[in-house]
Amino acid sequence: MGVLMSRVAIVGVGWYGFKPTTIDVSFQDMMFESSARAYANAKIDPRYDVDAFVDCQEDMWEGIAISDEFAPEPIGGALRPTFTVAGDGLEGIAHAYMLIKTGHFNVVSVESHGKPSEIKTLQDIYRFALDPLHVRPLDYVNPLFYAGLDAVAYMKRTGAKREHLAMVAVKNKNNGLSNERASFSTRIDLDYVLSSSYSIYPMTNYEIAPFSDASITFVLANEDYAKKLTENPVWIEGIGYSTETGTGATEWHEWGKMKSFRSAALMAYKMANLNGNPQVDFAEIEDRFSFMELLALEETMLVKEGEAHKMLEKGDLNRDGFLPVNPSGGSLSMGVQLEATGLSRLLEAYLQLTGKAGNHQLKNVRRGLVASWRGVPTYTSMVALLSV
Amino acid sequence: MRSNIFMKDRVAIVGAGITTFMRRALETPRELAWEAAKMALDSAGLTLSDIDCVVIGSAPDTFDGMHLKGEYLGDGSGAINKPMTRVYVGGGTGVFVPESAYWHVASGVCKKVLVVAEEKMSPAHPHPQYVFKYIWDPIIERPLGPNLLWIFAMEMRRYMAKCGAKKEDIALVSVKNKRNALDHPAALTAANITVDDVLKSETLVWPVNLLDVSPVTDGAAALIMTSENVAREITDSPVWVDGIGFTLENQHWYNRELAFPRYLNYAARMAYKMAGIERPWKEIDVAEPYDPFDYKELHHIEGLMLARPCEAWKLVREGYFDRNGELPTSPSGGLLGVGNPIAAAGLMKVAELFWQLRYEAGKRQVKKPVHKAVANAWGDLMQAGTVIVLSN
Amino acid sequence: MSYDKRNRMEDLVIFPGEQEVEKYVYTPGIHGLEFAKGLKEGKILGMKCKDKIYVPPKTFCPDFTQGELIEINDEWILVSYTIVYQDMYKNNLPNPKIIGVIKPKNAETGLIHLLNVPLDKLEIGIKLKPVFKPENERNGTINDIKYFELS
Amino acid sequence: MSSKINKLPGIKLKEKEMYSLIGLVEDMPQAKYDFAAGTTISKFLEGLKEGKILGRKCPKCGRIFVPPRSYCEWCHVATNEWIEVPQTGEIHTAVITYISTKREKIERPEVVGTIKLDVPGYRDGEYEFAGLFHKICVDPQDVISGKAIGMKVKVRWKPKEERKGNILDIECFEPL
Repeated sequence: MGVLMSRVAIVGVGWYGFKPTTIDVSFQDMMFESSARAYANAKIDPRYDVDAFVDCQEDMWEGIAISDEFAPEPIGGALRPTFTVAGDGLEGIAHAYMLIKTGHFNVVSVESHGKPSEIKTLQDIYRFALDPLHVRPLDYVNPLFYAGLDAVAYMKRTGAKREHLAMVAVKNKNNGLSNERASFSTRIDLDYVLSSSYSIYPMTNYEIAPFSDASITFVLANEDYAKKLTENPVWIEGIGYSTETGTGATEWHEWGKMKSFRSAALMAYKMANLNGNPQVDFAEIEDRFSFMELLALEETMLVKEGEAHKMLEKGDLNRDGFLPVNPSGGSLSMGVQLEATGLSRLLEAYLQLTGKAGNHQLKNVRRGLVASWRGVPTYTSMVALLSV
Repeated sequence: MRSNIFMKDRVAIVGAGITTFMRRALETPRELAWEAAKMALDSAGLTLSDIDCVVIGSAPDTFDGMHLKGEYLGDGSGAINKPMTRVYVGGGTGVFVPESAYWHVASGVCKKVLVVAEEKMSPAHPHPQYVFKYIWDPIIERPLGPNLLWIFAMEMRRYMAKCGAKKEDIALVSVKNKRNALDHPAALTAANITVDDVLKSETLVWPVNLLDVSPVTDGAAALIMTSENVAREITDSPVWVDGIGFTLENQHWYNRELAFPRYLNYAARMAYKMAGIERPWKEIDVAEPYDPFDYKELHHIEGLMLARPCEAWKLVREGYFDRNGELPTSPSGGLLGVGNPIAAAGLMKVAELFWQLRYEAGKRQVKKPVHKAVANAWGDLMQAGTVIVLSN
Repeated sequence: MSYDKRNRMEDLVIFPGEQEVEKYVYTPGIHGLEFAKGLKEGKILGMKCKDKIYVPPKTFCPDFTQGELIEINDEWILVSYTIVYQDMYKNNLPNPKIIGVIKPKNAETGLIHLLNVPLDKLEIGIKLKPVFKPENERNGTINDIKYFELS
Repeated sequence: MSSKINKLPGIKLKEKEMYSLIGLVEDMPQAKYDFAAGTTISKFLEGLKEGKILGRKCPKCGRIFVPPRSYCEWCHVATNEWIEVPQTGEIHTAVITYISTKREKIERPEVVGTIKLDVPGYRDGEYEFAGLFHKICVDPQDVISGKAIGMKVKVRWKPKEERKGNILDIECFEPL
C-alpha cells in the first residue's frame, strides 16, 4: 500500500481557556498548557515523536510583528521543523494533513490560540483588515456591518425571517448550558431575543458571538502511527478550504451567499470520494452570526438551498433532531477565539466522535462535519469531514 | 522526517514571474501580487483557471498596513474561489512558500499551485524600520527601544570576533552582489562599488554601515509549481524540487551563540537528506544564500555547509563565490543588489535558481554547468531557517 | 507552568503595548488612481471585463485579464443593506449608520457605501443615486461621495 | 528570463510624486494591547524591583533559564524552581548604535549587547547559555577594538526608589 493511500487521523487533543479573560497565563503559557495536554492525551513526547509543528496565528491579533518567533517554545517545536500559518487553525489542520500525505511526516501537531482579551482596540484591529481605499475610510463605526449585509441578502433570497435568526440563538445558547467550554451559554426563550434591540440589523447581541480566550492543540498521525498510538482514532476523511475573494476586493463577493463554504465542502467531499451531501450524524457549523448557521448548512449541502430555516423551525437541528447542529452551543455559546475558532469547533466534533463530549454527548455518532469561517471581513472558509 | 520510497510523482517548478523592485510603487499590494502572478502564469502558458491551489507568503502585516494580509492579497494572488493559505516564518517566508507548495502537490491534494510572495514596505511611516520595534518581546525587550539593525550588528560583531573576519572582508559580499545585480532587470540597488564605499557609508550600528544593508523595497514574485505529470505537459525543462528543510529556533536569541546559524544548519541537513546530498560543498553548483546583510551571506554559506565554519570570508576574497567562480552565490545580485521586499526577495532567489537551472538567466547565467542548486532564507529573531534544493 | 500559578490579581502584571507606526500611506494603485480622478470630477468609473462590468474598478478582472475603464451612467440599485446600531464594544451609536451595497443596474458588483434613506423605504432593489460633496471638498477618496439616496 | 523579457511590471514613484497622488489615503488604526505577563514573567519583574535576577529551573534537564520560562523549551515540561542567579557575567557580543528605533540619528551613541551570566550548569563554549540583552556601559572604542567581547561585567541597578518592576530597572551592565 502506498503512502498516498494512508489515512490521516486525529490521535490527541488538548485545550485551555474558553473564558472571556485569562489573566493567569501569558499567551505562551496558554499555548504550553494546551499542547502539554494534547501530548499527554496522545501519550507522546513532542521532542522526539512529532515530525513537524504547525502554529496558526495573525500578527495584529497577537500584538507582535512576526509573531511566529514566539510559537516554537511553548508547543515543543524549538529547533524542529516548525512553521506558522497566518490563518484559522483548520487551515493548519489542512497543512498537517498534506504534510502527512507526502509520506515524509508521520506525526504532526497543530496549535492555534486567540487571546482577544488582551486587545484593547479590537474594533480598530478589525478596521485594519478592511480595504484601505474603498471601504476603510467610510463612517461605518463597526466593521461587523459586513455580516449585516450578508444576513439581509440571505433572508431576502431564502425567505428566512428574523424569527429564524433568533431561533438559532435560542437553540445554541441553550445547547451550551451542558458544555463546560460555553462561557456565554444562557437559558433563553425566543421572546427574550425578539424583544431585545438590534446591534447590527437584523441581529441582536444574542445573535452575534462574543469573544473568548483559548488555546487548542491537535496531534495528527498517519494510519500506522494512529493505530499504534490510540484505540479510537478519528479519521479526517476530507478537509477543504477556499477563498471567494480577497479583502481588497470584497466588492466581488456574492452577497447573501458563501461560495467559499461550497468550494471548501466540495474539496473535502471529493477527498472522501463523496458526491454532495455526506450524510453526517451531526455538524459543528459556523455561527458567529446567527444567520451564518443557516447559510453554511445550505452552502455545505447538508440541507437543500432555502430549507435550513424550515428545518430549524421543525426542530430538526436540535440536539435530539434529525440533524443535530451545534450540540456544543457553537460560537454563540463558546465565543470566538480568533484564529482558534475553527479548532474549537473541530474539538467539539472530535469529542462527540470519541464519546467524550460529556453532558452534551450525542448517541451513536460516527460521522460529523465541521464548517468554519475566518470571520469579517474575509470570505475564506474551511470544512472538515470526520469519522470513526 | 523519513525518506519515502513510495513517492512516484515529483514536484516541479514550471514558471516564474517578478515585478520591478522599487522604493515606492504606485501599485497597491494586491496589484503587485497580480503583476507577478500573471507573469508567472504567462511564462508557463497557463491561465488562472488552470490553477487549483494558491500559497501566499508575506512578512509582517505592519509593513503594508493590512491586518489579515493574506486575505487582502487573496484576489491579487489568484485566490478567487480557490483554496488559499498564507504561510509565515518572518523573513524566511520567501523560500518557505515554495516549500509549502511542495507538500500541496506531493500530498496529491493539488496539481497546479500558484506561489506568490509580496511585500510593500513603503506605506509605513516615518520609516519601515519602525515596524521592527514590534518584533521584540513586548515585556523583556521592547522597553529597551531596540532597532532591528541592533540584532544584526550583534551577530555580525560576534561572527567577526569568533572568525577573525574584518569589516573590509565582509564588505566584499556587498560589492559582489551589487555588481551581480547590474544584470538583473528588477534591481533597485545595483551598482559598481568598492570596499571603500561600503566602509565610508554612514555607520548605522557599528559594525553595520549603510551599504552593508539591503534596501527598503516594494515588490512581488511568483512561481508555478506542479506535479510531474502536469509539468511534462507544460515544459521540456521543468526544475525539480529535490528537498525542503525548515527549522525554527527558540525565541531567546540572546541565550545563544550567534557566530554560527544552527537554525539554518538543521534545516539544511533536513533538505539535503531528502535530496540525497551528502557533500553539499561538492554537489551544489550554484546557491542563493539569504543576504539581507553582507555578513549574513557568509553566515548562511557556512550554515548551508558550502564552506567550513569561519571560512566563507576567506573564500570570498579569492573570488570563489563570484558568478564565474567555483561556487557562484547570489548570481542574481541578492537582496543587497536586487532589493529586499522581504518575502518576495526570498522567492526572487528561488526564481533565480529556476532560471539558472534552465539556462535562461541571460547575462546572469553562471559560467559553469549547473545541475543542483540551493537557496535559503532566514527569519525572526535569528530563528527561522528555510532551505530548498532544486535540480534540472 | 501547569501547577504553580499565581492567582492573586496583585501578583499578576499586565503590561501595556502597541503595534502602531505614525501613519500608513496607501497609494491608490493603477485603476484606483483613475477612479480617484473620476470622483474628483463627480464621476464614478467602472471596469469592463469582456461583457461584464465591475464597480469599483480594480485594475484586473476576476479571471486575471486586464479590465478596461468605463464611466458609469446607469441607475444604481440597492443589493443589500444593514443598520449599525452599536459599536463592537456594544455602546449604542447616537446616529445609527445605514450601510448598503449599491450597484449600477447592469454591473456585476457595486460599491459599499452609506445610505441616506428613510428606514421605511429601505428595501433590496430600490433605485438610488450618489450624492457628491461639493467639488472644492473632494480629494479623490471614497468619501467624495457623501452617501446614496433615493433617486 | 532576461533573454525573453525586457520590461518588468511595476510603476516607480518618487517621494514627492507619491504624496501628490490624487486619492492617496493616510490612516493609522489604533493597535493597543494589554499583555498578561503570566506568573513567571510577573515574578521576574518583581525580582528586578527588588534588585534580584531570578531564573527558573527545568526538573528534567536541570538547565537554569534566565530570563525565566514557565516551561523548558528543550524538554517541554513545566519548570519547577526559582533560583536567584549571580549578577555578573561576560559580554557575548556588543555593538554601538547611532540610530533610534525610528531610525533617527541619536546624539550620544549607545552600546548594547548580550550578556552571558555566570549561571551554574552551562559548560564553557556551550551553544546555549543563560543571560540577558541590555545596554552596556563601556567605552565604544572597546567594542571596536574587540576588547569588550568576553569582558567581565556586572549589573548596574537604578536607585531602588526609581525601579518599577521593568527591564529598565537595570540601568546597564558595567565592567566589573
